[in-house]
Amino acid sequence: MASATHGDHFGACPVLTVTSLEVRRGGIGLLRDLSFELSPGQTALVTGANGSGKTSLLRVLAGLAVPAAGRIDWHGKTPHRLPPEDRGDIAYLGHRDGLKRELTVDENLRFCRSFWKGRGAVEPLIAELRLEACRHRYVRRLSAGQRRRVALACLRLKPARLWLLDEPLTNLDARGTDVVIEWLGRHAAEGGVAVVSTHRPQRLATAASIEVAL
Amino acid sequence: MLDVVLHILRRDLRLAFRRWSELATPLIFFVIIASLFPLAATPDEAQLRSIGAAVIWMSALLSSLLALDGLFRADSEDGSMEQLILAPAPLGLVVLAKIVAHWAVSGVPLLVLAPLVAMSFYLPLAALPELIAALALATPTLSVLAAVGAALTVSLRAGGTIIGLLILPLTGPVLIFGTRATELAALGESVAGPLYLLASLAVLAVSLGPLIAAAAVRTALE
Amino acid sequence: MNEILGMGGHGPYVWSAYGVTLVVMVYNAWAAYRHQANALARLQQAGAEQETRAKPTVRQIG
Amino acid sequence: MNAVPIRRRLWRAFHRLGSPPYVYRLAGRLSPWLGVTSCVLLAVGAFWGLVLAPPDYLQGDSFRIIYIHVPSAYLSMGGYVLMAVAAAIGYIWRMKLAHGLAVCVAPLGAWFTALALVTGGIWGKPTWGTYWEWGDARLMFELLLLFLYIGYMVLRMSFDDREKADRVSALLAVVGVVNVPIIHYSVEWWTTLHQGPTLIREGGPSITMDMLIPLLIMLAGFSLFFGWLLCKRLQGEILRRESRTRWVRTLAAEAGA
Repeated sequence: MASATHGDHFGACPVLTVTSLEVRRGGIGLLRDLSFELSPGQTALVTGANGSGKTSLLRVLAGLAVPAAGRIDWHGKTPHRLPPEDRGDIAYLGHRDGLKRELTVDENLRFCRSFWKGRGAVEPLIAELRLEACRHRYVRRLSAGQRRRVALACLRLKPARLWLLDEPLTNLDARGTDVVIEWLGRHAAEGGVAVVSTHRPQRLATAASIEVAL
Repeated sequence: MLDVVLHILRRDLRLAFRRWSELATPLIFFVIIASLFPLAATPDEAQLRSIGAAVIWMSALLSSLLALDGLFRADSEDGSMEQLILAPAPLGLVVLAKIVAHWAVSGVPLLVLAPLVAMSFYLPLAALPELIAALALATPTLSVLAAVGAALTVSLRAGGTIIGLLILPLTGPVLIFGTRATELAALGESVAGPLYLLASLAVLAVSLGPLIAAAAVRTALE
Repeated sequence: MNEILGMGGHGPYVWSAYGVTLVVMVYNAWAAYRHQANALARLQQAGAEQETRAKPTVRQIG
Repeated sequence: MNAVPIRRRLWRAFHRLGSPPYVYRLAGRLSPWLGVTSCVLLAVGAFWGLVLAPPDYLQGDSFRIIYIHVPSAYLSMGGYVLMAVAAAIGYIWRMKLAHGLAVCVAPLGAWFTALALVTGGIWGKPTWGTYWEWGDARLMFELLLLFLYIGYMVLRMSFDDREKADRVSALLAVVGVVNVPIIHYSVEWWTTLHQGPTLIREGGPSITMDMLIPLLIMLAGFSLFFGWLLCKRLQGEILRRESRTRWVRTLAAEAGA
């Protein structure tokens, strides 16, 4: 599905530009002088050893944290100063799934969809991720892989054009990984932008346009 | 804007009732503290009546502090707090909704329990409506203060232990006006003064508190 | 002289109050100086380690 | 059109206050002056208050404790407000130096609050017969203020990342400073209810002029002393926070040589 000219047919004007970004965490400089830009339809793959700042970079891009120096520009705005109505545009999936353990899969998905004013129906997602069996089970009873898939379903429910995925493939089996790759392709095809950090770059290389090695 | 509050409210209330044991602990804590006082003091009626107001209000204060200790910690541990911070809704409103949900399950039951405990402290029946009114005005302030404490310590391992140290000095005014209202009620005098003061504290807390708590959560989880 | 010391019978209270104040002030002055001296001392032996973090590289794959 | 330079000069002055080396040198230059004048003022004030000023007709000489109790009470409250303002500036404009100032004010403020409590307690003995008079609104307020200081310092110490410690404790300082007037008046309101011994109201029986002058001198002496210690602590804090910068390493080298 990946094609070399993936990003071009959306017009090359970049929507996400990162210029000379510096990220510090806990007083330690993690990341220095990082610049890249992504146009609609492009996906960046963030690779690097543990502690190289992959997670911190994604949290800064999401607006959860503030960079020590440099600028991030998403459609002319800075993520950590986005007004609430624009925040639906960025979807962040961290190491933790962001699901309430005492709610069932269904309840979690419905809450995510209504709270994020999302689009798309819940039913096809549940079918696609083969979650029908555990749909009414409490999230705390699911396996890590199933929880990851529910978190990915939440991601799809959000109307976000920018996906920030922190190692989405953890705990996923082969089938789950294929779904992630397929979704990334579809997201890019729809003109979405994604920044994905991973320890297995070769699995996701097909879906990526640029690689950011920290 | 209101749907944001409703979604969070519905979700948090559903969560609270799913773990009802966590819900009941602060209320039982309230009754236990109140009933330990006679053991510590004397069973004598006159003395208990004189310290009754203080006992009720101290127990209410400590139980509401305990009830909101884990308000943000549960969400920050499973990652849903990050999603709430990034959600397309003002974080202050989200935090207010969470405080209202937790107040409903910890503050409101106090309005039922406190009169029962007050009666056991020989408070005259006529004074109970005023006690309920005073508690109804004071518990929001206590919930907001406890929420600010919970937000400040959300990312700390031993966060729960220092909430008391941070927040109890700030509950002084509520304690003063609350006990005064109950004493005046016991004497049958008009309770308007302290009630107005409690109401003004509640308005200040409910308007500023969620903003500070939201900033604290965002900063602590940065 | 001794009626000044006596302080009209309140001597012990007045002098203990002033004594405590003096002690607290002197301690704080010493603590402030030590606070700065410590910072300087710690700087000298801990030649602050330089962070040499490689510059990230961005390359095309797509 | 000289309005523009003044505004620009003010802005540049404020801006320069943000640069650590400038503030470090400024504190260095100020502290000897503050130190000397505060000691002189304290000596003169103490001598005047203890010896020259007339005893109070009601309480006799125990009244002289006012010359150290009132200044430390003022510093305890002023210190908290200064700490909260510095922390708020640090939080809003992300100025590390403002957080540094807040860190230095906290222990000093706490010490002077404790001092106000102790001197207030000692003063209470000859006048009310007990070291701790619950009915005294001022002592009660100072006690709660001490808890606020301790709460701020404990919260700050429980974070290992300094930047997060700065920002979260800044919010607590803001919450605290909003509550300080509320606590002050509710405690005042509380004491009028319970009719504690009202022999000493704020400032006591009408202070005659020759009692007021030593009090003002002591107030000035205490404040300058506070400023002096603040400069010293701020210098230490700047060195600790800027330990990686070049100007600090050259400074350390010079000091070491």
